[in-house]
Amino acid sequence: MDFNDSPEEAAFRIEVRTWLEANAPKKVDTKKMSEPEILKLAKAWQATKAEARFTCMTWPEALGGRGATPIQNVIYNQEESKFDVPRGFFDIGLGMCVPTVMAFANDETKQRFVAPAVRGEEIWCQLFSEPSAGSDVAGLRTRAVKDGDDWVINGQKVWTSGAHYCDFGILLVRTNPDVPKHKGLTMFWIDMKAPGVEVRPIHQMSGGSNFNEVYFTDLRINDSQRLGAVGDGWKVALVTLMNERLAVGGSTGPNYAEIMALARSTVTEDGNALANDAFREKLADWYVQAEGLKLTRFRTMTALSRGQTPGPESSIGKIISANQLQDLSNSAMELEDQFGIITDTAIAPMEAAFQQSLMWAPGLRIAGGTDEILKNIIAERVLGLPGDVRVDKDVAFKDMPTGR
Amino acid sequence: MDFNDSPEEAAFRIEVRTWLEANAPKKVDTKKMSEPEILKLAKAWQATKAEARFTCMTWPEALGGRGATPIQNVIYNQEESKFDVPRGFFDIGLGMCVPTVMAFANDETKQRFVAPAVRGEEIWCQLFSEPSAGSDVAGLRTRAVKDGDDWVINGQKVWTSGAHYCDFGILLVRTNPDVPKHKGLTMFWIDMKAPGVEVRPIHQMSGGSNFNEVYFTDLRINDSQRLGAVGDGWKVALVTLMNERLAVGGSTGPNYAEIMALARSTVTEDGNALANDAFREKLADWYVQAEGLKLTRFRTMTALSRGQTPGPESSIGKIISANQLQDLSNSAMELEDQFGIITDTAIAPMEAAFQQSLMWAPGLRIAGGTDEILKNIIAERVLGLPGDVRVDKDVAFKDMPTGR
Amino acid sequence: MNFDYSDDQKFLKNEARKFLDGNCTSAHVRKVLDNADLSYDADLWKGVGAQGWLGAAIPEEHGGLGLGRVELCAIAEELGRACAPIPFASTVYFLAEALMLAGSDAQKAKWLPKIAAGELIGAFATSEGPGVVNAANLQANVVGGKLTGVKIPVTDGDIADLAVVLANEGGKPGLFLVELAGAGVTRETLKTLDPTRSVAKISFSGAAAERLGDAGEGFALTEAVFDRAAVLLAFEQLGGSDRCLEMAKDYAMDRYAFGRTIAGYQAIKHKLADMYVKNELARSNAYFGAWALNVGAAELPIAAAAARVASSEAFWFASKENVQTHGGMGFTWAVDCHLYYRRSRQLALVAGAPKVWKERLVQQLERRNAA
Amino acid sequence: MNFDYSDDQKFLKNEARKFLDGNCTSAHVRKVLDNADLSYDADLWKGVGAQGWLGAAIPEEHGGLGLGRVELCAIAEELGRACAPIPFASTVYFLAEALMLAGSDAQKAKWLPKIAAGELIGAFATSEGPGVVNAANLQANVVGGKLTGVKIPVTDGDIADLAVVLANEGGKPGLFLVELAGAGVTRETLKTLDPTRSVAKISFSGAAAERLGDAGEGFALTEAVFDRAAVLLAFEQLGGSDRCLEMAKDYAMDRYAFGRTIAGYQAIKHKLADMYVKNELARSNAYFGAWALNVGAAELPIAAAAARVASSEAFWFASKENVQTHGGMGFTWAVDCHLYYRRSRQLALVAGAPKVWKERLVQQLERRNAA
Repeated sequence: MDFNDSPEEAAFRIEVRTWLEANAPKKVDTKKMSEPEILKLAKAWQATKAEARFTCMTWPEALGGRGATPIQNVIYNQEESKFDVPRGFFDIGLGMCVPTVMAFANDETKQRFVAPAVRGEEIWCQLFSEPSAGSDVAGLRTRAVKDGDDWVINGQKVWTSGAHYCDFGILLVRTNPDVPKHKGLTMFWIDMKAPGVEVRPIHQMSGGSNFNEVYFTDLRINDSQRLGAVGDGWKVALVTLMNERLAVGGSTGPNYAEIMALARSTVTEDGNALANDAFREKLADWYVQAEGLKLTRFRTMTALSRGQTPGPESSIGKIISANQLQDLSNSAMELEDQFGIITDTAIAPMEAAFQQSLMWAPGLRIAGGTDEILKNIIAERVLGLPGDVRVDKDVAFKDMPTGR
Repeated sequence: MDFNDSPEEAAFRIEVRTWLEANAPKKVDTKKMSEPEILKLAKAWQATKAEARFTCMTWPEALGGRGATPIQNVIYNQEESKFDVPRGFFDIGLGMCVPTVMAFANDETKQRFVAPAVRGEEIWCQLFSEPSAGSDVAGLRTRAVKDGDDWVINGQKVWTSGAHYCDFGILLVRTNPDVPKHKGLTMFWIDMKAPGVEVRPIHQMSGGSNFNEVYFTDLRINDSQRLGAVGDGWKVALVTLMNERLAVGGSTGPNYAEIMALARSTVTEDGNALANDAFREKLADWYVQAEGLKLTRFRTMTALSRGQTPGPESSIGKIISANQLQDLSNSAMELEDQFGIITDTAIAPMEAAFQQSLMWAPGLRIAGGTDEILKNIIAERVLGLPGDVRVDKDVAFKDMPTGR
Repeated sequence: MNFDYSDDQKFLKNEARKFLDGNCTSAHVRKVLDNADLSYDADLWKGVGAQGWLGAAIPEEHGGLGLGRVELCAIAEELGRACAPIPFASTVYFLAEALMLAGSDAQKAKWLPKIAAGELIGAFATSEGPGVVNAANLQANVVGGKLTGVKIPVTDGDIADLAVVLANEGGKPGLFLVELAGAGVTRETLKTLDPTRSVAKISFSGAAAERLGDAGEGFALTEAVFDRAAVLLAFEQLGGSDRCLEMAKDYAMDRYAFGRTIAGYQAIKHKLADMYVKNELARSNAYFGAWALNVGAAELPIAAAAARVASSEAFWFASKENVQTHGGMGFTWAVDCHLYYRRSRQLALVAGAPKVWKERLVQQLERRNAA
Repeated sequence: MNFDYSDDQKFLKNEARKFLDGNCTSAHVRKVLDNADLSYDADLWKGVGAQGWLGAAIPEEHGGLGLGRVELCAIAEELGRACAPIPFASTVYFLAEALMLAGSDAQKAKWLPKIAAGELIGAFATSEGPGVVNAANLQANVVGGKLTGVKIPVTDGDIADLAVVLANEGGKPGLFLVELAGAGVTRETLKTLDPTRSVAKISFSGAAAERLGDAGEGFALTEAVFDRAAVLLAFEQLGGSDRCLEMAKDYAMDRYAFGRTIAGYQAIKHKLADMYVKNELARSNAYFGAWALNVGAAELPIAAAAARVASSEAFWFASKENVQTHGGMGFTWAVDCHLYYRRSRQLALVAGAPKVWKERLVQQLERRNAA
C-alpha cells in the first residue's frame, strides 16, 4: 500500500504537468458563455490533447492513443483537474460509443469515425433508454423494419445526453418483436443530422435541460450501419454498458469541505454552526464516505494496473455519492434555517450551490442506474446472489404485459 | 380528538382503580423467585381477575367476560399497569389459542376448556413454527397420519413460548404432502403432558431461554381433537395469527427516558452527556417515534371502539420499537464508552439494562414476523401492492425445493 | 377518549378536498410555478376566502366561523395535499394566530374581521440572514414607533398587507404590526426553491410600527406563534406526504419492468411501506398536536415540536422517494413529483428548520423532567 | 501508487487464514465463551506466538520479525475474521505500540523481546468509569513511583503481566508501566458482553510504576497509541464484517421460503449489498490507515479516525443484519452469529466509542483547514 508515485510515475507526472502548463487554455469564466461557445473551446482543447496523445491515452497508438497504463491515465486526470479546462462533452462518445464502434464495425467505418472522434471534431451519443424502458432497457420498443438493403426506424429515445450537439449516435432498436425481448434487438450507428431524427430537450425538475428526447420518424439507414449481427443487439449493448460504470460516478456538487465552510460562516448564539456536535458527527460521516469512495477508486486503479478488469463493484460509487449529495444539500439548507429556501445566486450562501445540488441529486440517484438497480447489480454480480424471478424470459416481446 | 375520558369512561376508571386497590397482590420482588413460584402468583391473580370479570373483558358474559368495550379494556390495562402484578403467562393462550378453540371446536370441547383457561388454571401454547418453516409457516413438515380414529404425529416445532409450563396447545400439522402446501394442513389441540411430547428449552443468544423446541414422537391423538376440517388448517391458523398482531408489539426494554437519565449521569469534560447536541437530536428522534407509536395505538383503540377491525397497520409497532431498542441500546453503550462492555449488573449503569436489551433486540426484530415480513404485510395488505412472485403456489408440497 | 376526526370534521375535510380537487389542480399550482411574475393564485385565494376557511378558527365576534383548531387542521391537511399556491399559512397560521395570541382587543377588532373576509394577506417576519435569529444578532429596531431594518426571507412578504415583525425597542425584543403599503417599506421578490410560495426581502426605513403583545416578549411570543403554526403546518406536511405515497403507489402499480409491475418488487414495496410507517407516526403526533392546540393544553410546546419533527421527516422522505420511485420520469419538470419535493423544503424551513425543533423538544423534555 | 496488499503480504495473509482455520474454529471461540473461568485460549496464544505474529512489527534487534505494519494489518484482518479469543490487541496493538512509540531504549530492550517471544501479555488501562476519561476526572495518581487508583474496565487486565496505565504524577498526566504480578495490585474479572475477550477491574494501592514517555504527555501519548491501535483494530473489524457478510450470504442461499432461496428476495439482496458497500468503504479507509501507520505519515490521526469510524459502523451493521438474515436461527446460542455481534461491540468500545472518534476526526479536519 503506497500512495507515493514510483520514480517512473513521478517522471510522467512532471511531463504531464509541464505540458499542461504550456498548453492548457487560460481560465475563462464559462458561466457567462453560451453552450455553443463553450463547446467550441472544448473542441479546441480536445484537438490539442489529441495532438499530444493525452486523450484516449490507454488506447493503442494506431487508434490515436499512446498505450498508457491506467495509472498514467489517472495521473493525467489528476493533473488536468488542477486546470480550469472545458470538460465533459466527449466522455460518453469516447468512453462508451466509439469503443463499441471499434469492437463491432467494419474497418471502413472504423477508419472513417475513430480519428475525428478522438480529435473532438465529431461527438457521439448513446441512444438506448426509452420512456417505457428505463431500468429494463431491453424492453425498448423503437422498431426497425427491413426494407431491401435499408432499415426504416420509428420510435422514441429519451435521456440522451448531448443529443442536440452530437454528430453521430449508436442506436439500439427492436428488429423482431416475435421473440423474447433480449433476442429481438439490433444495434446501429446513425447520423444525428439525418432527416427523420428530431431532438427535443427535456425540461428537468432542476430547471436545466442536460438531456433530450430523440424522435425517429421513418428514419432510413443502410444495413452497413449495423453494429454486430441482427438480433445480437443486447450483446453489443452490454459491451457499451460495461464501459458506463467507469465513465459515470464522479462526484458532482458540494462536499464535506464546502458544508464545513458554510457551517463555519453561520453565526449561532454560541459561536458558529461548526461547534454543533450533531453537525460534527454528520460531517465525520460524510468525510468517511467521500474519502472511502476516493480510496476505493484508487483500489480499482490498482486492479486495473495489474491487468484485472474492474467489475461491478464500481457501482457503489454512485449509490453513496448521490445519496450523500442529497442529504448534505438538505443539511446545508437546514443550517441556513429560513434563509435556506432562497436560491437567488446573488444572495444565497455559496451562490446557492447547495440549493442547486438538492434539485440535481434526485437525478443522480436515477441516471445510469437507479439505487435499486445498482444494489441488484452488486447483489447478483459481485455477491453471486440469484437474480429476481423473471416472468419475461421466454415470452415473445409483443405478448409482454405493459403499463404506461 | 379528545384525550380525556368521557363521563362513563371516568366512572369505569374509578371502579377499576377501586377494585385494584382492594384486590391487587402486594408488590413482590420477583427477581429472587423461580419461575414456578412466579407462575403460582400469576395463577392466583388470574383467578381473582376472572372472578371479578376483569380478564377477557370484551368476551360475552357466558364465556367468562363482561361484554366490555375495547376502550374499557384499555382503561383496565392502563390502571393495572400501575400495579406490580405478575403478567404475561396467559396472553398467548387467551389472546390466540382459546379464541381459536372457541371458533372451531365442538361444544363439548369448548365447555371443557374455556372456563379453566379464563381462570388461569390451564395455560395454552401455540405450535406453528418449525426449523424450516419460519416466515413461511405454511412450509411446515410435522406429519400427522390417520390411523383409524386416531392421528399419529411426528416432527418438531420451535419457538414455542411457555411450552414447558403449558397444559395444552394448538398444533398445526401436515396431513397431505401431495397437494400444494397451504392445502395439506390440519389443526388440532393437544395435551402437552401426553406421552410422545418432549419439550426442550432453546438457549438464546441473549443467554436466556424464553422459547422451546417441542418434539413429537408417535404422538397419538383422537380425531375429535381436530379444529376445523381436514385440509383447512391454514384457514384456522389465519384466525389465530390475526389475533397475534394485537397481542405482540408492546415495547420491552429501556426507552428515551432511561437513556436520557443515563446521559445526565454521564460526566463529560463540559458537564454531562445530555449537553451533547448529537445525542440530543437522537433523543428527539426516539421520543417522536415512541410517542408516535403510543398515539398510533390510541388511534387503533378509537377504530376498535367504532366497531372497525384494526388491521395490519398495527405491524408498524414492532418494526419501529424493535429497531429503536437496538439502536438506543447501542447508543447507551457508546455513551458509557469503554465501560459500556461491562454487563455485571452490580457495576454497569442501570443494572446493565442497556446491555441486556442490546442482546434481546435482535430477537424482537424476528419474533412474530421479521422486519422484512412486516414490511411485506404493510405493502400488500395496507397499501394493496402485489404479492411477491410465488413459485410454490401450485406445486405439491413434497416436490418443493428445500435447503437446510 | 377519541383519537380521530369527528364525523363533522370528516365531512368538512371531505368538502375541502372536493373544493380543491376542482380549484387547485396541478395546473393551478403550475400556473404560479411557471410564471415568475405570479406570487400566488388569486382566484384560489378568493375561493378559499368564500369557503370561510380563512376565518375558520377566528371567533364569530370577529367575523370568523368560530370553529375549533381541529377543523383548521383538517383544512390544512387538504391544502397540503393539494400543494396550494396561496398565502394561507402566513395569513392564518402566523398572522391570525399572533393576533389571537397577543393582540389587544382593538387590534383583534381591527384586523381579524379583515382576515376572515379575505381582505388581507399577512406575513411573519423574523429572519435577517442565514441561521437562526437570536437576541445577540437581532438588528431590526423600533424607535418612536418607527421600524428600521431588513427582514429576509419573509414568506409572502411581497404580497402581504400586514406583517408581524420581530424587532428591538429600547433594547427589548418585541413583536410589531407593520402595514406594508405604508411609507418606509421597500420590498423585493426573491427566487426560491419553491416558486409556488412567494418570498421577499423587506427593507424598513422608518416604517410605522405598532407593538403586538408585551415589550421584551418578542422571542417568547415568536416561539408561541411558531408552536401554533407548527401544528397547522404539520397537517399541511402530512397532506403532502400522503399524496406522495399515493402518487408513488399509483405510478409503481402502472409501471412495468422485466415483464411485471414494479410495485411487486420488494425494493419498491418496502420503500412504500417505510413511507407509510413514517406518515402514520407523523399523523399520530400531528393529531396530538391538534388536540393540544385546540384545548390550549400545557403539552402544546412538546406536542408541536414532536408534530413538526415527525411530519418534516415524513414529508422529506416521501417527497424524495416519490421522485425515486418514478425513476427518470420523476426527474422531469412535466411530472408533479418536484412540486412536492420543493414544497417539502418550503414547509420544513418556513417555521425554522427541524433541527431547531429537535432542540426545542429536548428542552421541553428537560423541563418536564425538572418539574 | 499501489493500493492493495503486495503479493508477499497476500501470501502471509493466506498462511494466517490457514493457521486460524485449523486452530481457531468456532469451537475454540466457544470454549472461552462458555467457560466463565477461561479468559482466553492459551493454546491458540502459544500457536500465534510460535507463528511469530506477536513480533511481526517489532524490530529484529528486539527479537521481532521486523516486518512492516501492513503485514500486521493483514494478520489482524484474519484474527478478526476468526473472532480469535486471545489478548493479541492488548499485547501487540496497545502495549508493544506504546513501547515502540514512547519507550526508552532500556524499556524497549527489556520488554519487546518478551512480547515477541510470547512470554508476556499486555494491557492498556485508561478508563475509570462510565464515559471518557479526561484531565478533569482522572483519579489514578503516582507518588514516588507508587501508583494508587482504580482502572475499570481493563481489557485482558486479569491475565496481563504488564500494563500501561494513564495516571497523574505531580499534577501532570503521564503513562506508566506497571507489572501486575507485583505488590499493590488487586484484580477482579468482570462479566462483559463479549466473554471471549476478558476484562478486569484493577485496583492499585501503591503498586510500583515506571514512567513511559514524557511527563505531562499522558493524554497526548494515549491518543497516539489509540491512533495506532485504531488502524490495527479496524482490520480486525473488517475481517469480522467480511465474515458476517459471508455467513449471511451462505445462509440465505441455502434457506428456502415460499419455494425459493431467500437470497433471491430483494429485501435480502439489498441488505447484503448494503453490507458489501459499507465493508468496501471501510476497507478503503483501513488501507489508507495502514499506509499512514506504516510510513509514519502526518495523516495518521485523520486516517486512523476515518478507519475506526468506517469499520466500526460496517461491523455493527454486518453483525446485526447477519443475525437478522438468519431469522430465528440467528437468535440462538448454537449459531455463530452472536459471536460476531458481541465482538463488534467489544472492538467498537475498546479504544473509545466511535462517536469519540468522529469528534477527533472533525478536529483533525479543522486543524488541516487552519494549516
